[in-house]
Amino acid sequence: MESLILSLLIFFPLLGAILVALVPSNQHSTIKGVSLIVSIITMILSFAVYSWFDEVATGMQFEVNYSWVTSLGINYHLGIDGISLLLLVLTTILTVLCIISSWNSVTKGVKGYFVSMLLLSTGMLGVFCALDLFLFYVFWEVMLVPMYFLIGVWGGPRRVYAAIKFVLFTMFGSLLMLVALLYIYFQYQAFSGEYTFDLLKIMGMPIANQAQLWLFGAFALAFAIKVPLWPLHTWLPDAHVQAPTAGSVILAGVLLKMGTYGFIRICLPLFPDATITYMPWICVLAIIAIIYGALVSMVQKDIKSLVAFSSVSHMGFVMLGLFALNMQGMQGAVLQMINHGVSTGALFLIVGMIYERRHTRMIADFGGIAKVMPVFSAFFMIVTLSSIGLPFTNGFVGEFLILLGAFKANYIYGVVAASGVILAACYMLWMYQRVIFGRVTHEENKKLTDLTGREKLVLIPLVILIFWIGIYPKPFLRRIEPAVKVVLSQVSRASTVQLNEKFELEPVPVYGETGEVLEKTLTDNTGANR
Amino acid sequence: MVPVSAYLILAVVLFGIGAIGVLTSRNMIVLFMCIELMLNAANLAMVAFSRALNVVDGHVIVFLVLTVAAAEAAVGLAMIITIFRNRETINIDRYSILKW
Amino acid sequence: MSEYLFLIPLLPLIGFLINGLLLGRLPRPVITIIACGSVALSLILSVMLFVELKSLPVDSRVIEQTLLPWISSGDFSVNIGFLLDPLSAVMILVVTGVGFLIHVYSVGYMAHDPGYGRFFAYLNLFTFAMLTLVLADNYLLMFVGWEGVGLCSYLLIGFWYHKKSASDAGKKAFIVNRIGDFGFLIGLFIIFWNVGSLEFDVVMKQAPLVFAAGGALITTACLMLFLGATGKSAQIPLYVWLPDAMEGPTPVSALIHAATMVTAGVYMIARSSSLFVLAPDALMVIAIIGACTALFAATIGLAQNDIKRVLAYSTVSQLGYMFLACGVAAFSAGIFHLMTHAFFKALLFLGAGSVIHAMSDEQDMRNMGGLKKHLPITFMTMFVATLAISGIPGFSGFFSKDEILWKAFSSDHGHVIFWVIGVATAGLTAFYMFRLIYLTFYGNERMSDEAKHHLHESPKSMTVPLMVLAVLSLVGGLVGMPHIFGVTNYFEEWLGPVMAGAHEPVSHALASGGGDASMEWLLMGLSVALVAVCIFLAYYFYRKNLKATTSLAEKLSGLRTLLVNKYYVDEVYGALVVRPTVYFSVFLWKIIDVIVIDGCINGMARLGGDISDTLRHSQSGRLRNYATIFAAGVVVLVAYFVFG
Amino acid sequence: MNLDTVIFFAAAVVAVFGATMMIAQKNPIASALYLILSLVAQAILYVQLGGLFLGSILIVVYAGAIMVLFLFVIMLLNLRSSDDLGPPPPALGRFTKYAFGILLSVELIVIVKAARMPSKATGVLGFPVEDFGSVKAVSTQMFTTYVYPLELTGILMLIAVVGAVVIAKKENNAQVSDDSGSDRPAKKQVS
Repeated sequence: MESLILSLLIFFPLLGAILVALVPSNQHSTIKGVSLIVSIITMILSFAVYSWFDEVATGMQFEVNYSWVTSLGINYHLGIDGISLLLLVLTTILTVLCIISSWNSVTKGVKGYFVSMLLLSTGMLGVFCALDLFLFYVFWEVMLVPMYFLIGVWGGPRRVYAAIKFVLFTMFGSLLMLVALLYIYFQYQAFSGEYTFDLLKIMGMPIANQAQLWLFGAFALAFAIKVPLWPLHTWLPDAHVQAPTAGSVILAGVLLKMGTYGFIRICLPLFPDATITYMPWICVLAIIAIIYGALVSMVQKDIKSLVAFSSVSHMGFVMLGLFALNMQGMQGAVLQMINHGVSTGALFLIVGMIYERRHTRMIADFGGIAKVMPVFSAFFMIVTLSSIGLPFTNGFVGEFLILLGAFKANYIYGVVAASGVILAACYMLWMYQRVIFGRVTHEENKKLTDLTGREKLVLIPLVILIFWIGIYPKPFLRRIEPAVKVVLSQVSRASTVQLNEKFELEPVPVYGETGEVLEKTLTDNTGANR
Repeated sequence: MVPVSAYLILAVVLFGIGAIGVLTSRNMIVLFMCIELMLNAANLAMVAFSRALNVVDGHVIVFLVLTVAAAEAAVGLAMIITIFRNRETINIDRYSILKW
Repeated sequence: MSEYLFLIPLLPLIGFLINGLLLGRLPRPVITIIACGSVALSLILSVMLFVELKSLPVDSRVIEQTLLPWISSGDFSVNIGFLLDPLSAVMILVVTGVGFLIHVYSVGYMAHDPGYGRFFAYLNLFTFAMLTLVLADNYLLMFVGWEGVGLCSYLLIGFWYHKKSASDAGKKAFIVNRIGDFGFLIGLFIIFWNVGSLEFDVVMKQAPLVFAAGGALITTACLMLFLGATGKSAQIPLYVWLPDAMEGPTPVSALIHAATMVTAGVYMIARSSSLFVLAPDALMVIAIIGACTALFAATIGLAQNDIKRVLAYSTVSQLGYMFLACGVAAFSAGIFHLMTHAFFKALLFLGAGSVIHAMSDEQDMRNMGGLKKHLPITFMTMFVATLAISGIPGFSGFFSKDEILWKAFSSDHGHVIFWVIGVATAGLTAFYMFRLIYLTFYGNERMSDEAKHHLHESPKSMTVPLMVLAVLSLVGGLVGMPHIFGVTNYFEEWLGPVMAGAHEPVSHALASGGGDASMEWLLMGLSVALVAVCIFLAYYFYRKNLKATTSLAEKLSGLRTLLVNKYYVDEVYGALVVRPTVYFSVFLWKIIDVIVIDGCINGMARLGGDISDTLRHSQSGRLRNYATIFAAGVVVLVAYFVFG
Repeated sequence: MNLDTVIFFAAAVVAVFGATMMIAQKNPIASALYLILSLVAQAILYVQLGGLFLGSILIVVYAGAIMVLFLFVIMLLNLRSSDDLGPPPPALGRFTKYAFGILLSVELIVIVKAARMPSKATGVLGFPVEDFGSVKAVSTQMFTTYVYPLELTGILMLIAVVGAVVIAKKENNAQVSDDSGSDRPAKKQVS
């Protein structure tokens, strides 16, 4: 059971999608019901994974490794560590909430919508579990398709532009990634005589410095577009604004994380030298993203694009944390990935709720909502505070650790990035004030109804998570820690290590069955810079 | 004593004339006939080789080519008739709807 | 007993949760009982723990309690834990004591407000955050309280959110505080990466070992922490939010913006005294900023007509006093003034609230006057507070202010200029406070007839806290009488164990003996004399001879305009910081994002499209053209493969 | 100059002449007739190369059946001359087209000249091989070694016949014409 659970987790939504596809198109409630049940079961499966996960063990767990395309050395290799684990759980939870939230808001093409949601779920879960680069790539591209339809079919007025922009951006990056992937594939063959896409095996291969720089660049471009790192972010506001609520939630909550996840899973361990070389550049870009995203979001007129630009800012924090290359920064970054999923997801849900009522997202169309929708305002307030990183909410823990780490890496990074915290308060509170406070100036707003039970049901789990991570983040941090240690030890393989703390290569990368191979290659090839 | 290369050169010349016909002819039926000519030029080369190598396989192939040419002529002419019915011309340059 | 320490902050939190989650569903008496009861229980617990702490031997007066691990990552780890030592004991007494009184006062003040439950929920949340701030045993948890009180301040300033000015003020407060918090965070980072911990006891013990005294590192750290303090405690250059914060309900102004939250910066610096004594340069900056703020705010206070704004600038000024004390390393004097200030300033605000309540929400002093006979209790208590803040001997303010002035003069870090500024501020304070009293309670009744008709003394729930605070203002200073009075300064002694270098100035003063004592008498006399003169001037201008005021005002109209407009600081900030930021943001969005980046990307897409558009014309649809190209291809390929 | 050479050159000249005239003629009927002429000359060459069977087939099937079909179609469509083809295309385009055709031929001739031909190929009629190219010889091969291609060709033929009928069939009902593409210009039925 334990070895099967990941496959089950990944493919159960796919099964559900097929099941939903078999339901006649006009039976809306059946379609919704089946989708909801499938997503809930998936969520329960992810909880099972969470509870069976050994929080102190180093390396991958629940590994399965079957040959898929034997002649090309492509394996069906799955496995998770603490980082993937949290992202899996986040994904399944957000999927459930999205399905509940789109209960009434989707009226046309209901079947296609829910099939897309479930397919998307499979793609995302697959990306977080895949340990074979080819498998990773497959899932990476698979999830693009349903997202394209979610934006392009159920989106706003400029949905086609947004969807195409989203797909072209991502494809542009992922094709370069494919090239780099093939290069690595052939390099590994030249190195060990075996054709394989297995990430864990490839991690043992030393790559020449120059090649690392190019490969890192290719992978980083693909991931940076997803993150999105400034200046590759312009697809994000369009996609977010045009996407339906659930699409925005998944986009912000999970898809963006795939970029940072790619960095931490592939870029850092595979190309340690390039990581060190590029670190200042990426940190600077991340800081620009933090400030830039915050400033631009301050002057947005549309709530959704405001949140979208705030995502740019927040993901800048994550990137900064990752490339601080120390324990605090990286742990903070991983936690912030979760946090951002929770709080920005909640923000998009909230915007969606009010959009459903008013069919506008312009800040100027609101004002005085607190009077008519007190419960809504309270939820909005909590989520806003979490987004600006108030202590005892989740945002604080992540941002604090990131800034702590960044400050250690280079105090200038820490200082400049911390100013983003000020700006976060500016744009979020200004928006909150204009939407919630003041007098009710528009007649339509006087008739707004407060949250329904279903909507509260969607928001309450997120609020619980917000406070849980904020007040007692230990369970999460403890699960992240071994995984981050492994990544750091991989990075410290770099021939030009400049980390403040050197992570010793104890037999750390004990990656299940492939562990021996890895260790062997490591000891055989230390310092062999071809 | 005619060398086999003479037959081949003749085949090439016929083929070239056919090709020029295909390129220059604006009448669809003439164009079609040029294609037939090119096919037959190839057939001639085949027969010449067959003779030179003293094997009869080339003949079989020529036979098959003739058959296929017949089939092609049948279908092609049928299409010409249909197209002509729609447009009342057999000027091939007018059939440029499949552009851009 | 000590194991119940965590209940002190927790009780108000529970109160908040009950009132907050059952938003407005409870009947008002229940809300009242929950809100006031929780704070009252905290107060009782605080007193009991204070007694317990006092019973411990002087050197071991520390009660610690760790609740649960909070954040840990690599070698960074922080717990949620509480620390009760003499310093925090004073603070929790002030917070719960004044807080409880203000809760009670609010019952009457907010009685007719539709947001009654919400108000008390926020108030309880604030009490929780403030108690967390003062009880925290590490910097990060202190930061939690620090931000928490900022949040509550935001919520409470903007309590009447339908007023744009209120929500604007709330937002401004939060953002300005955030600027300070930014400094606080940087300070924390420097401390952590050098000391390796954020626990107070570790930091205080390790700091002298890891930081070179007077070094750049510790100076930066201290200045960054102080930046945090300027935000929270409204010092130059970040004081601008506090006057605007008067948009909030008056009890809020009393609790948050006078008695407790704004003093958090002073508390933090006193708490970090071991660090600050290592950075004399930082101390000097603090002293200068404190002194300047004190004088600067006092001058603005002279010309304000809104009763609450006068008090707000007075608060800024008094906070400057406390920082002046901290800046001359007289931390316990700062805390002492913090405490007495909490009493009399809370009293002043509550009294002003009582006036406003009676005047049907009129705040402009030009429309008041002659209220003495209508509001006797309010007048009496406010008068006591005015005497206290002016530093009339015998009242609490006198002792604390005098101690600060003396330390500013005598301390190793002090200077005679600090003393001069301090005394000048004291004089100005006395002047504008008596101006307030005269304009409000004496003279003609300038209010409209309708307002006059509604005049009434406030209900018991409001006057009783006033009276209690008046008593405290009267006697609160007795715990810290100067040595020259021949009595022990209990307050300084009590704080002694936690204050770095606390003994040093004292011993210095004692060692220098009678010469200094006579100097102290002299200085005290000078300051009291100046205060008396200023009170007389206020009497002359605002009671006796109002014509002189107007003629004077006309003569000094330029200065007056400057003061009324608060030196145009808000406008300058708006022009130099806020508007450029917004314009720059719009530039980034409209130009960089939309035109440059998106332009590049859409341009690339358009380029591809244009190229395809050109190329597609080669697809003429003419069969013979295709055939020609095909033939050309064959020719070229044959040429390449056969002859090439 | 033996008979072989004379026959070859005579047939070759006729074949080339027929082909050239075919593309030079404006009237499609004349073109078709010249093509028949060329094909007959080629059939003679087949026979000279020992392909008696194939030569017969070429005349019967090609010159006979297929070209009749062409003529039939030309007449069915009532095409007399090419004056309805409009003005000729620009000279440059025509020139390139000739150039490519000639270039292609030249290249192929160079290849043929450069290639080493089988030695037996010197005499064609001089080496009469018994039974070469007879019906028996060809059909033996056809029905043994090449039986599958033959069968496939047969099927192809069948499909072509059916297809030709379907394509050429007049569209009688409006439904079909609706389905067969709305972007075509309005259809003018020729009866």
